[in-house]
Amino acid sequence: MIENTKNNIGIWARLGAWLTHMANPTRFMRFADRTIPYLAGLSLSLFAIGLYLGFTAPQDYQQGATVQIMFVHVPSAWLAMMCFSVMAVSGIGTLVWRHPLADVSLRAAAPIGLAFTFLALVTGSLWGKPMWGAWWVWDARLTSVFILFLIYIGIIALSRAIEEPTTAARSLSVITLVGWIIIPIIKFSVKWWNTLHQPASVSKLGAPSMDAVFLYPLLTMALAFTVLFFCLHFMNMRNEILRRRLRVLKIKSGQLGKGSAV
Amino acid sequence: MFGDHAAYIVPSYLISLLVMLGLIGWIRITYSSHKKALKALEAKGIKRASSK
Amino acid sequence: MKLVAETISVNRGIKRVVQDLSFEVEQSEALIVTGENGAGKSTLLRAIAGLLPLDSGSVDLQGGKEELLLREQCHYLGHQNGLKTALSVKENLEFWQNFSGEPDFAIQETLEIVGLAHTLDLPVGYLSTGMKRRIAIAKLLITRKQVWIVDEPTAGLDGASSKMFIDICSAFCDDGGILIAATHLPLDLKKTKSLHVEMLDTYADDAFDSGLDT
Amino acid sequence: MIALFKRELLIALRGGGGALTGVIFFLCVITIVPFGIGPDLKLLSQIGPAVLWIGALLATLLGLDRLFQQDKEDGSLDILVCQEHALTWLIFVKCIAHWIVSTLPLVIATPLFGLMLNVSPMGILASMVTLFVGTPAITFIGAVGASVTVTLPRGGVLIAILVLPLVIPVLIFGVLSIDGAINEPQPFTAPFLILCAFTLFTSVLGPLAASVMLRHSAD
Repeated sequence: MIENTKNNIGIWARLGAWLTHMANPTRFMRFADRTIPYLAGLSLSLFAIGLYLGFTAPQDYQQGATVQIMFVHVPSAWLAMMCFSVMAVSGIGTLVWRHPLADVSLRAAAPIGLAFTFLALVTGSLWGKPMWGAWWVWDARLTSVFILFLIYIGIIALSRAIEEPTTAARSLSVITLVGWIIIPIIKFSVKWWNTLHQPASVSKLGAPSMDAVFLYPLLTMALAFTVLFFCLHFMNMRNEILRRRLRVLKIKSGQLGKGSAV
Repeated sequence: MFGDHAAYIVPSYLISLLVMLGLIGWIRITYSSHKKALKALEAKGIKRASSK
Repeated sequence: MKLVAETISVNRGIKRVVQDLSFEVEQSEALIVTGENGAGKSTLLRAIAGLLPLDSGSVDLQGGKEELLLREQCHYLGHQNGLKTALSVKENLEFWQNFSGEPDFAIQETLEIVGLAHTLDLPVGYLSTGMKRRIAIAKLLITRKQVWIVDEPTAGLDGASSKMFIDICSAFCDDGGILIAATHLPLDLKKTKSLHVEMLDTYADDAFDSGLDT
Repeated sequence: MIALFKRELLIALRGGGGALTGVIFFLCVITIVPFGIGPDLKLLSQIGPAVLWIGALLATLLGLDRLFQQDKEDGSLDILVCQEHALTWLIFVKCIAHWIVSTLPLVIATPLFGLMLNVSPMGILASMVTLFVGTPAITFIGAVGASVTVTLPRGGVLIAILVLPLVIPVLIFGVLSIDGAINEPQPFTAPFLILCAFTLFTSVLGPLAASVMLRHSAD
């Protein structure tokens, strides 16, 4: 028992030390340069496996072939929420630890999250048409994910509007943390409102209510999406760091007056 | 292959592919344009503090 | 009681304005901050008043009230007056008297000191720029604070009013107050120190700029 | 704090129109709806409560950008934030004052507009109660938006983008509980209690988040 806690502290301490180590953007850039190819490769192979498993899966007796859409829809929705949570953690990183990369991480994640939320909405709509007979239903899950979509847009608009980096970092963190409240709402909306959308079927990991023929491809695809997200996130963080450098250099060289943004 | 629902399944995979490719493309283009801009500034003699 | 700043650094946006600055201001002493436009006098004063975060270092009021922060023990008078044009002079001053710390002078009395006793019930919107500034100066007197931080306090004031302000300041310092002022006016006080703020050519976003020292 | 509360009310009353703009805007929204969907009284009475809520929501959002902007412009904000009073508490008081001046008149005017939309007496009563309980949440959430955009010259539009998604749950539960009050099988208590909880929750979270933002918003 004691040893166990010791071990835990060790892990947290090591994680903390690593995060401090990464506080230097150049060091992070090097780390990202090294990891991105591996992440890309891993994601690609997971996609290959997931797609193969998915396309060879039999038809669902209720939903027919449309169950195929699930393999892109569910992972997109998962990423939409995970990305926002990554942003919220980054927000805490900015407000509490003032980690220089936390703000970079938050800004870099926002467009990716927006893209996947969009995907979740569109594929959901394509799935909903044959299942419910309508492109869009104002049920709880759809509506709350749509709200998430709007929040992403708001955050991106805000990040473009505020120019001064420290103010912007603080504003974005505060808004992201306040907006995070939507995540539990999305999660429990199906339970609370009891609407059309089917309840989560993978959540009970011990005894999934889903057949293994659908579960394995779904999990593989979810993993592939997750790895892809981190790959894209690192790539976009690299962009954000470069943008910051460019901004500093331009201000120094006098090409950029106050009032114009890079 | 997908039965009567191909009209819904194919577009959903297509649009996923498009969005992801678009995202990757956008990130890569931004990356190279930032790199280029940094190089151009360096060529003009404006250097980062560390590379003094 | 003295105000001690230890190796403070302050940024404005990504530009570094103050780098590792240390100074001390004793009781009854005035610190006059000078420097050219844009050198960062206002930024420094705002940072001391706790309105901007310090990038490093600390500012403390030694021997002040233990339970209060420095920013709670000082009057800050910036470029704006902090007056509501829709309210009368009396309402404005009454509000600040009730809201910020322990009352000192009575409102009527302070208005007499700044020579505007007749404006008591006028809305602030009716007053001229110089008169508004004098009301803002009166605001320093209505509650008792140990430290005054004033930024270009005499902007918009005529000669006589500036003279009046100097008298108010010297009375405050004689009474044991600490004054920090950014002004080009020769403040004729007993104990003054001056601090010249130089324009720096350093940038604070070094986390994104300097990177590793390779 | 009472001094601050009195000052806020006084400024709003002196400024004139502050309270009335909201009500007039509310009236505009209510009047436009029958033009849009036709003067079918039955349909109107059905969607009436929802229209009342949407109108009130938009009218509440209307004045939010001024919550801190005015204080920022005349320098009061600088002095307000460095007092010994807790900033969170101060923002809470400002929100309440703002709500009393700009939203309470809407709640009081609701019966009149409800009659125009042919809402049943029970519906009107329910609308008033839910608006009274729910709209403070909009102001509290709006305070976060206002604090974030206080440094921006044209923050008004941005506030709407930031705040609108967050207040949608308030709207949903508000309309749900009115629905529960009018139509028998639907429950009234459950959504109404959630609405109350939401207001209480935001009354803490909103000022807290706004205070984090305002502490060093100065530049």
